[in-house]
Amino acid sequence: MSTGIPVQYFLVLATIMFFTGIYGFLTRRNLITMLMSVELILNAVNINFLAFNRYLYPHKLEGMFFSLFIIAVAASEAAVAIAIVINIYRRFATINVEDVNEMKH
Amino acid sequence: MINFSYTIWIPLLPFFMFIFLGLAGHKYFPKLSGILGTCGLAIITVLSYITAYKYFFTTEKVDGAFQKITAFNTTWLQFTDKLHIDLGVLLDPISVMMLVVITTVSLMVHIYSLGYMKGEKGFERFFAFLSLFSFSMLGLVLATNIFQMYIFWELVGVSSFLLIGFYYQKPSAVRASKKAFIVTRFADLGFLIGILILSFNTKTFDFISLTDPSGTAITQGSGIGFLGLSIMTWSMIFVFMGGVGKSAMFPFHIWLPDAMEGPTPVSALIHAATMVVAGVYLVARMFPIYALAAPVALNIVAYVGAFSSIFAAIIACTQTDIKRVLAYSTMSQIGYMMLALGVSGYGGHEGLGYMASMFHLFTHAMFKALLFLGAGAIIHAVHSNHMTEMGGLRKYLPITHITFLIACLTIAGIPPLSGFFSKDEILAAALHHNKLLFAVEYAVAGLTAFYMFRLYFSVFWGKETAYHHTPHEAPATMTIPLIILAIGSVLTGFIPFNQLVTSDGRAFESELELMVAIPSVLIGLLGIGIAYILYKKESAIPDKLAATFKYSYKWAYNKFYMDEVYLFVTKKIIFKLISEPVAWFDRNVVDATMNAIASVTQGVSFRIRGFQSGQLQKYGFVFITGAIMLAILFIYLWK
Amino acid sequence: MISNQIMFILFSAMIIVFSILTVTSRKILRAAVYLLFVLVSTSGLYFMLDYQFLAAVQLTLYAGGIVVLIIFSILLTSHISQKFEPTGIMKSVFSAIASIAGAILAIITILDYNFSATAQAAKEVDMRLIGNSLLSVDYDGYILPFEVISVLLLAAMIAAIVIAKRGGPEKSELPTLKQE
Amino acid sequence: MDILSLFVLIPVLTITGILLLKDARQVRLVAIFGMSLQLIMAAVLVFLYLSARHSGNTDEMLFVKDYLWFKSLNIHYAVGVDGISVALISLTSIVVFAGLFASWEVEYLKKEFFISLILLATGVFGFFISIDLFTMFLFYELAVIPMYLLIGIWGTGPKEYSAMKLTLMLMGGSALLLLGILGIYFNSAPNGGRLTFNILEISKVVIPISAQRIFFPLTFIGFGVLGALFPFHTWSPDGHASAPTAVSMLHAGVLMKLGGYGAFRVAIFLMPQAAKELSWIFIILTSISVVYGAFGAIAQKDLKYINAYSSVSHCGLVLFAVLMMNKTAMNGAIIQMISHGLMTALFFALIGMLYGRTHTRMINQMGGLMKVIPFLSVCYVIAGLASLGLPGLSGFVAEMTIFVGAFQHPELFYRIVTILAISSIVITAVYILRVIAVLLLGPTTNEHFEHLPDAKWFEKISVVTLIGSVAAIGLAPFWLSSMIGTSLQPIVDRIVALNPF
Repeated sequence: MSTGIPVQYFLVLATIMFFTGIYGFLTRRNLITMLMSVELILNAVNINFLAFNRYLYPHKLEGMFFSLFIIAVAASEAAVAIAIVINIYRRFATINVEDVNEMKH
Repeated sequence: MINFSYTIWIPLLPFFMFIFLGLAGHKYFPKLSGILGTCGLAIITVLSYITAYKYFFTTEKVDGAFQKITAFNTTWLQFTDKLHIDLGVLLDPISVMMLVVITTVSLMVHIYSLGYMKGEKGFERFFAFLSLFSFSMLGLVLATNIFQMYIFWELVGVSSFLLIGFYYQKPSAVRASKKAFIVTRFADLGFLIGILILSFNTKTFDFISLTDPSGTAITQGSGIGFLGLSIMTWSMIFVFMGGVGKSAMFPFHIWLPDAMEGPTPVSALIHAATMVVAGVYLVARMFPIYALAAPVALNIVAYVGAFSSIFAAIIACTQTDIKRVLAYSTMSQIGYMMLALGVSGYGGHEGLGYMASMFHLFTHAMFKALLFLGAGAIIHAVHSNHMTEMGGLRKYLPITHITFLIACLTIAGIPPLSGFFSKDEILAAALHHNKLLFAVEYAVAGLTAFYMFRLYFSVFWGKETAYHHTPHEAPATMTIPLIILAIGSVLTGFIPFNQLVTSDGRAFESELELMVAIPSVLIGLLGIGIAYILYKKESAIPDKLAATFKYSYKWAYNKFYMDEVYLFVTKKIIFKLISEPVAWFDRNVVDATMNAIASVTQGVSFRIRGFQSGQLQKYGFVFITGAIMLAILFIYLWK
Repeated sequence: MISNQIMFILFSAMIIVFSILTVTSRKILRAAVYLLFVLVSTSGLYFMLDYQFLAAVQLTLYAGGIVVLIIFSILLTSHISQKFEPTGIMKSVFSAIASIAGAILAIITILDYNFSATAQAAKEVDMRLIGNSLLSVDYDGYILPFEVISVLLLAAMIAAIVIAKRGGPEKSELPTLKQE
Repeated sequence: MDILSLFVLIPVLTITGILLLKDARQVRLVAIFGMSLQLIMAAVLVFLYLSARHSGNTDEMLFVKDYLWFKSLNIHYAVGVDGISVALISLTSIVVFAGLFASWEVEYLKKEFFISLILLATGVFGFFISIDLFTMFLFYELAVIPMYLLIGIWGTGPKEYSAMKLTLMLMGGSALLLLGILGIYFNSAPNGGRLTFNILEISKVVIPISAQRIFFPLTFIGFGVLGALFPFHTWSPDGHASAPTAVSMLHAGVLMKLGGYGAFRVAIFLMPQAAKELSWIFIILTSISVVYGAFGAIAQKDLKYINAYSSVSHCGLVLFAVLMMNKTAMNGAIIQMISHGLMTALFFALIGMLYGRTHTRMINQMGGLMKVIPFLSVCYVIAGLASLGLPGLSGFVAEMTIFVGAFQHPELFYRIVTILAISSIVITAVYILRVIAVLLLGPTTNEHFEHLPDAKWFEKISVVTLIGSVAAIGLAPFWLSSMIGTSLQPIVDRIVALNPF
């Protein structure tokens, strides 16, 4: 299905997605939206893995399994992160990241 | 050879007495300690007399000369193979003579103090200090080496400090003691440097090898030069600086008048008869080096002595505190002794000045102690130091009056009292050496007679003064020493010093030189005469004279403003210009630099701490920027 | 061929547009929905790459699980209608510069690099193979990562429960470290 | 039997004993018991040492014990003493003993106080017995650390500031020192072979001169900071002023001696060539210390500051003499360490006691105390006289040995500098007498002071111990001087062999 599309296209797409995620991570103030940015980043990585696997090493499955594991990790990460967010919300009554700076100094 | 090893007990006995009285006296026998101290001193006086007799009359002379005998010697501290401090007893004519002087005067002072200090607070402390002083002074004169001398030199300094400050609740006494110590300490610095230079070149501290006229020390030392003078000369000049301080010569004399704040017996013992002549003794001790290897230094000795004697004599004419008059008189007389040493040569008749100096030291100790003790008796009776508050005391204090008169005549050089003989020898020695110094000493002789009789007439004659309570003669403990010393003053002039104490230990002939003696007696009489006219009866002439020579009088009265100069140097220069800036510098520059280092570190760390803001996104930003930078660096820039 | 390319362009466009909307939208719920779109489009890409299983996982886990989780937590912590304060100009500018620079750098590198594919035949990815590989201890097996992930998931589950459980000191009792 | 390790073991056991105590009242008894034992041990050590020497044992170090500790770096726990260490160990035991009696009345956190104090003493003892550079450094640090607590917790005035300053400056010194020691270590086998920290082994080889030039200044300044080398002395006034009595005593009396001892035993002994080359710089610095400290003391008003500056001056003299690198001057340096240790401990003890009564240390607020508290005042006068170098007390012996030794230096420059340093004795006299005059003599100025109690029995023990030692050295210096001199001989031989004059 992927014939006619060079691998670079996928990689460029993933790059753009990745840096969009980065941008979001750096600018969003809300912890949940930051979490979403992280999901974007992970997705971009997944795309890369799969593209490489498909184009460069089609006889192997490392890329795919890695993506699979990343999805698993992302899921657990999301679970824990959201638990933390809820806890923070309880404690500080906000999930604005700039107000949560108890770790300062 | 006669065994002199017992002489070690002469200094040690007072030392143990000091420890004993100092530790136990206060608690257990405050009353008895005076008697104990006096007894101890009496024992060593007897020992000293025995030693003197044995040394001068029973010890065999070698080659017609008295030998230096090391009666006892032990190494106290080893520096290098050759340099070591020994503690020991060296007997030679001058040390034996000093033994006699010190023990005699000290014994008199002890007896006198039994009466004078009776009932004072700290009676036992006083005697403990006196014992300490006797110990140190005896150790000083018996020293076998120059470093031992320095040790005891410091110890007499500190005993003097303790005794001047005996009335420690009196601020003036405290000030005076401090001043005495610091001024002499400064001079001792010179002494120490002198010792170091000397020992560096000769590699020995020992007096016998240092002063051996044919020894290596003297023959080698004149070689190496520095600023035009030989090293030996330099070292002798520095050593003499110590002597200048201790003997209150110009310019280190300022402590002596103030030292009169101490109890009067102390003034008699330390600041008239014994400690202050230590400088003379020091020069006499090192005399062969001065005479043979460092003539320039010897000349300095002569001029310093001459200047001090006339300087002090002029000031003495204007002072009104009797103890201060006596103090300046002491300074003047020590100037005489210094001068005598300075004009002396080594050996035979050349050494007349040396002999004269020692002779004068001896007689001076007697009559000056007598004068001070007499002054003490007067003060005891009148409760004042000031001549202006005295007058007509001859009726109340007959014994004091007679003995005081004898002392005054002695110091004025009236024959046949002892002062005449010794002063005459000095003048004769000066005449042969240097006419200028001779003329100066003539003037001083006249001045001396004048101010002593000024003192005598104003105190015992002069105006009739009303006293609060009738002055009465002192108790026997005080008058007996006066009488003994008066007898001493009269008779000691007949001791044949030219047979006993000479520069090279050999006797030489000397006779009275009438050409010198007659004018000196005349000038003495002239001084007495002037004093008689001015002060016998109450008269206005002195005030008029003072008014006529207003400025000179004022200068002399204020001791030529030497105190002020010193005050300026210490307060303004040392304290304000050195110490306080140093302290300021330390706090505000050195310490501030250290603190600045600390603050910079702290400041930087505060800055760095700002990075740790807890802002997750800042961390992220820095991380990502950093990663990108590194990527650029490693991929594109760092090929 | 062409349809492929059209599909790719469509998916990429959706991904890029919705990604940007996700990170810039000022309403949090909308952001979540945009994220959902991105994830769905991504799974479309997976289909294009012939990884059907992964695409399915992506759809169920991401689009179904995580996004729902996110939306739940949004509902728990914010008002749906709540609008964010706009991000500080400086912050967004600097972040944008950093991101764009990074992106350009990466893209240049990618375009510069000459990717060379192997000539070996592609492996057919079917469910059986995936299952065997995951549980195999052979050279090609992934049993160790599989176990690790399992443990991780378990740990995450417990952790999420522990963290989210009510307890611990209240805010007022916290030591205040902000002195400076 | 390993007699030297007992000097570390006894304090450690004492500390353990104190830790185990339930009753705080017995703390000082245990502490004093332990430290008295230590004092006795020191006396035994002196006796054993002298009899060993007397029986013809001419080894450089006696009672040597060596246990391998870290094999990979060749670090040993190696101990051994010569006459110098023995003398300094005796000094330490005396000062610690007196210090405990002087802190008899500490009530606040008594247990911790005595533990820290004895811990400090442990470090000092360990330092003096070590002949392995690494162990030496370890004990050195062990001695410095409790100081921070002792000043910071039990001090007076701006104690946190002073404690911080003191510790940081000493730590800065240690940093340089560590560099220096490592430098020595890595150059300890220039001809191949195993690197070593052992001083005796290093002294058998010659460290390359290029390395010496780098590491001598580091080591010397490192130790010099502790020995109050100008311009690194400023911790001393603040630190001493804030420290509690016993700590001032120990610090000025003993800890500052580590600097002098180390400078001599490590810096100069191991690197004599660089020492000779660079000595002129440090001679200038130390002469500045000597004179500058004395002038600084004149302008001070706080008793402890006066004494701190005086310590700067006296400790400067130690380093000064060490740098003269001849036997007499070095002998003088060691005697000066001991003499200054005793004397300054005495001073600080007395100042502490005065402060405990009058609650001020400003001399212009006091006056005429001689009449009120004669015992303490007389002791103060004796301490003062010892400090200004009165013959018959230890200061004189030390200073004269230094001056005579220093003046034997063949180069004129050194002799002239010596004369400058000698001039400090006058300045010393000025400030000492000033204090005595203002503080003790004269009329009693403040009527609150009319009824101050004189010394209590434990204070008397403390003071009399110290005065006794000062006077003993002053009256009979020969045995001490010859004990040190014998041990100095091999060291001087090495220096002379490497630096033919």
